[in-house]
Amino acid sequence: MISPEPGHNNKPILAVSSLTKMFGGVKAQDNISFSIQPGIVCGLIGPNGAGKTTLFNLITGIYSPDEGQVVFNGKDTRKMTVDQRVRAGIARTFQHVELFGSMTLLENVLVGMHVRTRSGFWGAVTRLPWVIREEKEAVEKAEALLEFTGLMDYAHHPAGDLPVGRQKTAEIARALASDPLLLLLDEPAAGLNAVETEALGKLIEQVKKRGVTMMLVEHDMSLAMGICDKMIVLDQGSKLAEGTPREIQNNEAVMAAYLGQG
Amino acid sequence: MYALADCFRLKRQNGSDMDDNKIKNRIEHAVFICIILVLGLFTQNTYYLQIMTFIGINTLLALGLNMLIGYAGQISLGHAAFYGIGAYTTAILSGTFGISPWLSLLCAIGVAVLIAFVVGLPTLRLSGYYLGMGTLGFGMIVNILFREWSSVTGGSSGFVGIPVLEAGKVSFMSGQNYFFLVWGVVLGAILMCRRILASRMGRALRSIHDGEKASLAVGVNTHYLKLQIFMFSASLGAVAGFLYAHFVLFISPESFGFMVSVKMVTMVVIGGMASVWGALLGASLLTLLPEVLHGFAEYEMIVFGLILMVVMIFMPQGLTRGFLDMYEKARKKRQ
Amino acid sequence: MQEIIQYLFSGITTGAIYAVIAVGLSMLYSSTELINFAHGEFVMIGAMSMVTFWVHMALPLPVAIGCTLALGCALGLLFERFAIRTARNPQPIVLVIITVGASIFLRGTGMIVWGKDPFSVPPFSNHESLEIFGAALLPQSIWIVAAALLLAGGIHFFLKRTLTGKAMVASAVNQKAAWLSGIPPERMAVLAFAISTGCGAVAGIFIAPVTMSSYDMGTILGLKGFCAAMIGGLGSLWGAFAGGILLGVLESLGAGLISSGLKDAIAFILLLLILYVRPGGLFSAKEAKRF
Amino acid sequence: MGMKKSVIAALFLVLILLPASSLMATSVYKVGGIFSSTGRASFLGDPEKKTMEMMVEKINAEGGIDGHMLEAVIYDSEGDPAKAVSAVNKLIHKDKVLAIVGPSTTPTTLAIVNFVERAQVPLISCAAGVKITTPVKPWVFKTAQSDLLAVAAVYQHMKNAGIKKIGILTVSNSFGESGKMQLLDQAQDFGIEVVQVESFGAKDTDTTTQLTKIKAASPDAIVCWGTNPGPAVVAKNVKQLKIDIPLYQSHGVASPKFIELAGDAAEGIILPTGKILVTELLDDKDSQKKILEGYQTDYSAKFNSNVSGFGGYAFDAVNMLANALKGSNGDKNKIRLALENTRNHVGATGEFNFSDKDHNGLSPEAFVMVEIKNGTWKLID
Repeated sequence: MISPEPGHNNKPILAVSSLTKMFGGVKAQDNISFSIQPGIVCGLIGPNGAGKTTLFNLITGIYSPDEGQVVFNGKDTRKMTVDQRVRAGIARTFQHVELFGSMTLLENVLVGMHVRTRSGFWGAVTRLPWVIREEKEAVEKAEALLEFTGLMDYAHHPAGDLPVGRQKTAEIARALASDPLLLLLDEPAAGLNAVETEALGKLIEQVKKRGVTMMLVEHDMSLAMGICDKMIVLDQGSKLAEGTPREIQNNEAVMAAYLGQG
Repeated sequence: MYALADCFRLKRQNGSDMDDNKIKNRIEHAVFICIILVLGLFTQNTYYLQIMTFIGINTLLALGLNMLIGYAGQISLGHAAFYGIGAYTTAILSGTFGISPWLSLLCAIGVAVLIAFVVGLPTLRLSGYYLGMGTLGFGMIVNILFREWSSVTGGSSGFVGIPVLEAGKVSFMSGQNYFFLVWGVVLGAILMCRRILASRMGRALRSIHDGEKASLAVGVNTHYLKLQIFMFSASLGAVAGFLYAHFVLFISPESFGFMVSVKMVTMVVIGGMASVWGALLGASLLTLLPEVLHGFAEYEMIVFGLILMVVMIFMPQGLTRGFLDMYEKARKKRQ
Repeated sequence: MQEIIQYLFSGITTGAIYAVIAVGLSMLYSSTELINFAHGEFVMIGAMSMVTFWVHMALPLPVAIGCTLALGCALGLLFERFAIRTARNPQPIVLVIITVGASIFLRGTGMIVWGKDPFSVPPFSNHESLEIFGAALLPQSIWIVAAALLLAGGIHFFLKRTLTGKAMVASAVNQKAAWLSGIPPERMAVLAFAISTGCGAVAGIFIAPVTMSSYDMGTILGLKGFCAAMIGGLGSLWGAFAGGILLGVLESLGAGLISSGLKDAIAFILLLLILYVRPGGLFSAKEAKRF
Repeated sequence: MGMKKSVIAALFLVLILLPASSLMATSVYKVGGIFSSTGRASFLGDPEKKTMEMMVEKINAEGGIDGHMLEAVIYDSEGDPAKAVSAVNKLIHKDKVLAIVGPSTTPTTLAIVNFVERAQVPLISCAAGVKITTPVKPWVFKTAQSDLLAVAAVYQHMKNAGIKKIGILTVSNSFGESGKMQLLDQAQDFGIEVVQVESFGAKDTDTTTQLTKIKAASPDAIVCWGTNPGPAVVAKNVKQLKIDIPLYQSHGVASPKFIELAGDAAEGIILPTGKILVTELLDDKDSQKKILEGYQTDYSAKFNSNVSGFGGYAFDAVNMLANALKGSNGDKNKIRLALENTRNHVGATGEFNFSDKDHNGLSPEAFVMVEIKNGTWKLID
């Protein structure tokens, strides 16, 4: 429904400038700036506690920054609430799976579509034709997404009953349901075995083909190196390095940070 | 009955379980309507009709609160306030000012929804025990208002002079008429709740219960949604209050106090959270229990307290879930 | 002027009662994250046991207090063991209903044991009220304030300075980590419960002489205690103490200067204001939980 | 675990199936009773319930009424209007009683008035509220003195004592509120000015704030209108604040329990009471004395405790009902008419003279004023 404005493809989809966030005197984010071009996959790496998830939370609006700004698709997000940002096209997954456990997979994806549908209380009660139509279209779209992610067989299973691997994929399906321009994946491969990790890599490639820009936090370096077009390294709240995977691999500061940490 | 058979036939033809659910719901509604008709038409004894009418009123209360507690996962320990607001609004408007009760019903709903909005706006930002205490405080304040504003509410001696409901030539005085009125409203409320739950709004609501963090992250405006459901649940409370007021024709603050709020929560939790039929079961049990426990006389409180504790300790999901689990287990054992 | 001082004294008397109840509640919350809706009933049991042990059985005062305290702790122990720990799904709402059930059960039991009539208990020390600036202060009020201070101080010392106390706090903060470092969380919970209900009984012991005790006195006292604990900040002992005194004084001033009919409403209006403006309470550093 | 669950399930089934099948005996006169025998108003309901049970037993021992045995079906309202409604319908439609005694409180009575009127079953309430019998409703009677009379008795005493300005302190429940209304309404008739009006909660632990406020308005006397235990707290607080003006209490505390609760602080308190409290002090010529003595002996023998003034309401209600049942052959309208035509019935509470305009039938003489002296009651003329 929403696509990056055509002709502006060199304009970054996400521009973060001098972002700073304090938690009780500790700088969780210290003056971070970077930008991401549309259509790429950007890896976000760094040791534990480097501030990767905090950065995601700042971009999605769970936290508001003390200083600096996040510009998404040309718009300053400072005054936008979490749901307004989702509506604008930012979606995310979580490090620890946060599916709606008691609801079926299909329903999970339908909730993911929340910002793209509009029937409310009165729509639900009256069930006017447009509401029924909207619901039908939503279900069709959700089923298509499940097909796309290879989860169609589980559509009517409670999400909480699925194995972890499927749940991780299901979170991606739910996030895609909001037609995002930017998808933030927080450690999508954590807890997956080798086969699942490989399948995940393929899924991310396919999502990329759909034109969705992605940022992912990942510890599995072989996966990250394989799918990322660009990487940003954080350490103790500040940006350590930025560049192509190859550049990052050869960056001494990054080596030091990782080796120093052990 | 034919409709039922049709449903079964349809079921066999159609595989998808979305439709299966729809059919299951239809069967449930049909059975529910049949039961109401049979009970209403064949019960002659006013006492039993009256008990069933009270069950209906309590079911309405439990249904509304269940949407809030069971589905949205937000506790309210002051819901009797809305029950009272419904009752007092209609009592004052129709009793003191002589406005048609049907008009005062609309006003009662309006007042309750408005108050729910004003109170819910700040209160629903709290959670857990804080939300519990916030709603409890609200309930207490409203109850004190009923008691102290005696020039309008009749104070603690109660409000006398609530008119009998009438629609054309039908007077809702006899047990049977009122029984059907109340259960008609209950049926309407059940349908409404189920429609909401099956809709976009209902899914978002359930998602808050499962994980508010994720729900927020996928773009659900959780605060607004909670507020909406709080208002809906308040309006059902007000309708129940309206029905109570015009049934008993007398109201006093004691009927809407803290213990009534607790009783409402108990109905929801005992019956089974997040289940429409659980609300019905909970309301029935809590209405019938005192009648049954009457035999225990002085020991009634002890037994009541014990039952509450035992059910919650061993079946924290409520009786509906508890019994279903037991049934499943027994079936598995047999296989 | 003289009236205002009298209102303050009255407020402190009532406030100390709320405080001593709030301290027990807060203590339980800080070590188990649980709110016990039956707490008011333990206050009732404390007061009524004083009637039995001191007035009816004519035991010496210290012995009567000891027996009452033992009873309060023992009941708390049983309650924790058989109701709270057996619960399979300790969600807050389930625990709320269990404790509400327990409060009804205890009230019913109280009615059977002590009957429906109220009782009075003589004050601990001489009868004459003290006169300060022309306003009367009851000796028993001083007893109650002292009891509340001692309780808050004692528990504070216990939690912060003794090994068991520290273990209890650790177990509340992170049960798993505490368990890994060799603290048995179950024993900590049972201990916390026994102490908390003991506090409830102490509240009852000291309240009994200023007011009338009956089987149904607990509910409203318990609710006011919650308000006080919330106002001060759940989990903070000194907050609970200060919240209680503040609540009592404001109620008294409100009743004196505005209307006595709205006295009960003051507690709850104050509660709502605090929850809206500063959900963590006046004295708590912790943010109220949002998720 | 499975075992536990099934035991609980079984327990529930038993509970649900428990309602006892009611046996209908033909030659029995069934009468209903609704009292708040537990809950906040149990001090009223408990003695009333016991009295009714005792009376019915006694009437049956004496051969019943016209050869019919009496059977009392009594339910507990717990002081809750909704429970009272439930109970009244059960009595009318399930137990099919001929008449109902109770309930004990004004709100519970008002809640069921519509139902007895509709079903045309005589009701004799034991509650004090004036609203119950004004305006007169054909099927509703009451035996408790209205607070109207109690206030009149108090004011008459004040007038004689030359008291002009009073402060009033009432409990915030229906008893206190009804009392407050009467106190304010009748003040002018007796030339009394109410200078300060305050209230306290039924479970308040302290009332010094309200008393300080009243003291500041410098009245000649204080009237406290409430039921135990609140007024005892008030009495203690008055002593503690050294307020040195007469303290009047209501008939709501007219029981030995009050003296026990208030202790020394009860000394000098003046209150109106039914004669039941001071039976032995009554003049031998007093027509009520013998009846009261009989009631007290029976009650103490059966329940091993002293009577309270409140049980008397049920005593009178059952007696008048028994008289009305005679010759009625179970016809409810005949019972109603017989009740309405009760004249010069000397009961525990006073002398009843019902008419179609007065369904309470008591006169101010139903109250006597007493003062508490040396831990006991002393009659004031």
